[in-house]
Amino acid sequence: MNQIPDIIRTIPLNYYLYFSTALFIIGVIGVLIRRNAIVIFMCVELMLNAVNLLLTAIASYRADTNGQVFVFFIMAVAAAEVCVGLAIIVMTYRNTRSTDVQLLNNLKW
Amino acid sequence: MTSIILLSIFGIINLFVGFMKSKRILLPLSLLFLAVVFGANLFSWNEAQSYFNHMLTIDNYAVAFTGIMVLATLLLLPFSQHYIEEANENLAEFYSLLLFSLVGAIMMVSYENMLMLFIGIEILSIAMYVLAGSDKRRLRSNEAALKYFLMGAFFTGVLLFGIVLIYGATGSFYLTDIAATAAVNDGTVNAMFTLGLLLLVIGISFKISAAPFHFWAPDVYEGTPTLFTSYMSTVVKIAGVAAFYKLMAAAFAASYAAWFPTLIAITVLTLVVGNIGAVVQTNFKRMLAYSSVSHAGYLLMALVAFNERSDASILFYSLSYALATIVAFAVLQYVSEQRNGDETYAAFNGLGKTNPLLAFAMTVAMCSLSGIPLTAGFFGKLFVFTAVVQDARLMWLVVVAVLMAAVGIYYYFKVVIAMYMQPAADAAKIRIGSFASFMLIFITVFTILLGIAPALVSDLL
Amino acid sequence: MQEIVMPRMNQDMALLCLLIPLLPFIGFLLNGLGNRKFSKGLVGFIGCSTVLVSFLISIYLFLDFKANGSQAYTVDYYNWISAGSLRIGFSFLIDQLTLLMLLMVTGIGFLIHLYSAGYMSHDEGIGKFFSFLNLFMFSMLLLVMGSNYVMMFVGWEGVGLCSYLLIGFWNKNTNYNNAAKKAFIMNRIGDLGFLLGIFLIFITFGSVSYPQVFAEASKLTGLDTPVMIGITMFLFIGAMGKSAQIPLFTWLPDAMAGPTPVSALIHAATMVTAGIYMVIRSNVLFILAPTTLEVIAIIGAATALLAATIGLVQNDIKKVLAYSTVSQLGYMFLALGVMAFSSSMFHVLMHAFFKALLFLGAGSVIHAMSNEQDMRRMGGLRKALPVTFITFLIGTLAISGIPPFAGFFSKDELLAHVFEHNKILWGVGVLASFMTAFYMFRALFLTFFGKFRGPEEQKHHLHESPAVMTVPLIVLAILSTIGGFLGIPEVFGAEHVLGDYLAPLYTYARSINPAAFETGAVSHELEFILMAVSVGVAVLAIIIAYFMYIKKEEVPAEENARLAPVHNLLYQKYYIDELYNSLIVRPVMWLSNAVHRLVDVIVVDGIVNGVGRMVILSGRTLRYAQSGAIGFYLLVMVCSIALILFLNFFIG
Amino acid sequence: MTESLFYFLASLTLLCALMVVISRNPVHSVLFLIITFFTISGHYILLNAQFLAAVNIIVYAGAIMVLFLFVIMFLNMNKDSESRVKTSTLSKFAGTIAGGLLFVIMVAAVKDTTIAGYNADTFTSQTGMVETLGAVLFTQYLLPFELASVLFLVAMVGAVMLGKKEAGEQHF
Repeated sequence: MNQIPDIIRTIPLNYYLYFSTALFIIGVIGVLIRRNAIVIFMCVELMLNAVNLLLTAIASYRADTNGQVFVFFIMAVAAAEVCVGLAIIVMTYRNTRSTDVQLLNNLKW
Repeated sequence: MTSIILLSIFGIINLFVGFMKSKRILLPLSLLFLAVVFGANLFSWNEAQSYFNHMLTIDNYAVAFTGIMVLATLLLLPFSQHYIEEANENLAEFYSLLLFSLVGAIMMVSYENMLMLFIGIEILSIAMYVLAGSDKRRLRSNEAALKYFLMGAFFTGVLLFGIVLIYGATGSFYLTDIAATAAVNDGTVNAMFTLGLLLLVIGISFKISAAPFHFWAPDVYEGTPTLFTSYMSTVVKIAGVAAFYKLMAAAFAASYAAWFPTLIAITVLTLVVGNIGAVVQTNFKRMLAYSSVSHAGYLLMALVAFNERSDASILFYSLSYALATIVAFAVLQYVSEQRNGDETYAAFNGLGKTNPLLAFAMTVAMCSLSGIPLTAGFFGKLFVFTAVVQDARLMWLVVVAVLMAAVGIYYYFKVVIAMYMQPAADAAKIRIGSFASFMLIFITVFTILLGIAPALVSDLL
Repeated sequence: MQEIVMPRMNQDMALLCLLIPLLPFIGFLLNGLGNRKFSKGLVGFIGCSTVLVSFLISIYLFLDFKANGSQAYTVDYYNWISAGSLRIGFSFLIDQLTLLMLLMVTGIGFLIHLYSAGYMSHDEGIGKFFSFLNLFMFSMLLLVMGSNYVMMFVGWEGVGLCSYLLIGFWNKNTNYNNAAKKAFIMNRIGDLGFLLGIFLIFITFGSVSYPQVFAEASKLTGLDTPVMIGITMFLFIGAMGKSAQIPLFTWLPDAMAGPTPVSALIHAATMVTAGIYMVIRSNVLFILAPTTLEVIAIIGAATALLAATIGLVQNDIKKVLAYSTVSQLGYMFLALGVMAFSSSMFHVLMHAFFKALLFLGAGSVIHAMSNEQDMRRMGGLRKALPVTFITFLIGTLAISGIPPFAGFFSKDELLAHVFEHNKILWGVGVLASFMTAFYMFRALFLTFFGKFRGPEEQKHHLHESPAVMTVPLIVLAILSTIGGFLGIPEVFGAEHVLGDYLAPLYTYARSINPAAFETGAVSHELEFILMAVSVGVAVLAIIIAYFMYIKKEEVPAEENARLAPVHNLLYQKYYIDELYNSLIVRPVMWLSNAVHRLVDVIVVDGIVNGVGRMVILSGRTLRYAQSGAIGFYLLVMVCSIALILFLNFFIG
Repeated sequence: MTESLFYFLASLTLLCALMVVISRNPVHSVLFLIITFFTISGHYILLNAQFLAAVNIIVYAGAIMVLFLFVIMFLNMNKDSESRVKTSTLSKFAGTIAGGLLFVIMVAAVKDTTIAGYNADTFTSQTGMVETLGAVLFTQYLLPFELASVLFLVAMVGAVMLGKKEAGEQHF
């Protein structure tokens, strides 16, 4: 019953921290270098997943349910965000026929 | 708690009422709802209580900020008349989204758990992404929505990463637990804690458009339909700052040394960028966007001061700022609508002659925003500055802020000069409904009243 | 000094006190809201009568105050500001200084309102004008009556706002933007200082209310502590801005773009003396910081001299008066710097009389000349405008310090105090006084003597102003003549009415630094000599002016005959005069021009414009950062995050 | 064994995540993202968080990614859509450098931190099970759970409002 999973015993929690940070940063870089709104948005999802992963890892290591419940809420929020975000992207596409964010610079200065 | 429940229910009722053919009932109904919420909220005064396993606490702080935010919404809704006149199909959705987003805003001022903060921010933000793009066929509105959304989602990620790191370091999402852990460890638990704290500060700074995370604000404010810009720059900003202060006071008071240098740098940068940026604008709406950045700076000053006067100063400043901003955006909305969508200063030329009321309300609002005495804004600034100088070492911050306020007067008075000194290019009188005029008068009188008797509000907290 | 509790808390008195500022405010509301519907007469009536009633109430308060043993009291109305430990009441402090200022502000204010009713009668915006003027009165009264620094600041900002509004009143035909902008920036710098001073006072004493602050301050020991120097320097920076001292003085001459009554009321008689009022009010604090006082004295003397030299070459009649105002304000600060607070107040009062008179006289001239302000186009106006001429002459005599006119007594007393303190500053003061007499008489001669130099058709339009304008002139002329008897020097065996009256103000200050208030160090002989010197230089200046501007202009014979003795005496020394002219006057003129160019145009304007340009430039740069591209925004923000984290973790 | 599984999954995750960023075709990005989500679910299973692993696949890989894919198909973007205006190498370079810098700083900041790991005495392997989570979710987290419904309502109303066709609006 109270068997501690191998992974928790063998892998230090710090590794998960570095791993999640790396995943997070890949998301950040993706947001920075891509210009397609949809891909940028996918990279944001990547960032959120990095957060989820770290949260789950910490919660699992400490056998704390709170962290896992939080992940659940992050997923819910992410779903809501995707729903609105894609609606906005589609709406913009209708007007501009593009999802390239670099072309959207009427508002400036 | 009552306000949250009521607002959720009223939002749904509004959606259903939207099925009816006539949209005229929606505005009075929404105003009534808001008035009810405002009244119900007052019953919680001095009756601090925590709900649902300490998920949120409705104390005087929460009640006061809820009151201001509901009041602000109540005051800016009457300026949605043009939507009614043009029989906008989505009117019910607009009102519902505003009511729902208030739920998020209230969560942000009463949370006790990071999860509540996060959900509150998200409810508010998602509603704002939608409202920013609500003028679907205008490219600028689309652009504003997309920009706001992409950057907002990105910073949600940053904010969450901060929350997770804090959780990792302290093992809890509750503010009190975090504060307890931090206090034991001398305010600095470990590097992970500090990193999380800084990311959290950055995430919220983005939400309240503090420099250097303000880049979205001018563009989004300009592109968003004016009514919702007004909402964004009042309610959203107030909720953000109130949440920020609550976070710092309840969870990170012991870690003052860890966030103070960063926050003070952000504050100064915000003041400078907001004010200097506003000077060169020719578009009034964009100027107001920059000015709202600068006001975030003044609000942050009170936060930086971080003493027993901070909360009351933030409260008073928020109220004075909200009143003036609502008027500014409302007048802008009427003027630009009836002058071919012109949002530049030139659109206001000769308004003093054609519409003395609009011009006067605008003048009072500008005086209040720039902090001229006998308006609420003066005391807002005064309270913030006195809160800051409690710590004599922060005198230099006040010097910067006063200099920047001086710059502020320059650009705020540009519109006053345009209204009274420039000849009217288009002498047509701006039409405005009688209820909206009444609201303008009410807000103006309220602004002056607070400038004469600030004690009405300043000692609530 | 000031009692913290009001000895006679009396509802009627409280109401009366409140009415003084409230009436002009009502006038402002009435005129501001109804200016389209009211007739011009009604507008003028509302504007004047409210101020008149305030004046009458002030007189009543004054008499009542005297009758009740001159006991200072505060009148509390309500708890104005209350935020945490900061509690500020909306209350008035009625004491000697307040009452004196009240009488001056409302009295002269009323006369100028009356005059404006005539002067502005042809202007369309008269309603707006009177509402601004009344708003100004309201703010100014708040400034002098308030019992704490915050109320003073509110009034301070209010008068600044009105000044800003009124400078731009005729924006159509003036270089409005620059003047207003300059006034604006300089006053802001001053306000910043004042505000910081208030904050520092609040930190140091835990209160901003005068009685408490002064009571606390009097307990301090040790002069020249850094915090006191800080407070007083900040306050003085505020005073510099409002009272146009070096380096913040150039806005005042530019402010002459406004209507002349405004120049008289705001930019000469009342608002610009707010800085002096503030220093006298805070005398306890300043006594604690002798270093600041030294700085004040030096800056005052320098301003007096610099402005006087610039005044020598001005051709615009209002500019001459403006520079003379700056110069006289310099005198007042000089007196404050040597701790002669009462003398400074005396000069404030006298200056208010004669400078208001001079400005209104100039206004009358300008009115008659159909808005011509250049003295080179005037001349010989004394026949056409007899009343204006006589009163202007009295004003000129008064400002030049010719006995027995008002300016003689105040300036003499002031200079005597300066002499006691520092001989060099006294020398500077006398030199400035010499120049003052010279340029004032130059203005007088150019305007009223000689031949008319304007266009021919205008000559026929010349007319004396209506009674509504001349009556204030006459009243002010009488005051300028006899006002000086308020403060007859001791040597004449009379009591110094004003000095004795104001003495209770300095109770605290005296207890801190008794030495500063000891008088009589100057012997009577010396005092007579000093008087003789100042009168002598004034007369000399007048004579030189006479030669330069009347003699060389081939004045008519009968004028010559009347002035024959003087004329003959000097005629033989004519080539000395020439010599003087080329050796002294010319270089001085050249220097004065150069100083004007250098200090005024290059340094001060340069700094002011430079700051403005810098702001705009950095704004432009910021604009380019706002490129509209999400990618760029995010890049900058991510870099900022990286920078913040880097600084926090790896630096410090 | 488990250790190497961790390393394998972690490298796979990072690799796929990189491919999401690098792929020029959005459809490929989506597919790589789905693989990423599966590998992350694998991590969840390793961490004994079975419920989250299931939810992650259902919600993310199942619902959200399908939505993405749907929109991409809908907008007919299966070709390289970024080729019209060429992204400057400079901006890509700058973005990568900035991100890399941030990574180095963040890792360097926390590298010496020892994070409290597991406590063998109090550890319970039931944490990630549905009944434990459910109990917590519906007691302690009841309020946020209910308020999440407001969030969904907002999202729903918003998406419908933005997505629906108005009179006179052009068709796709």
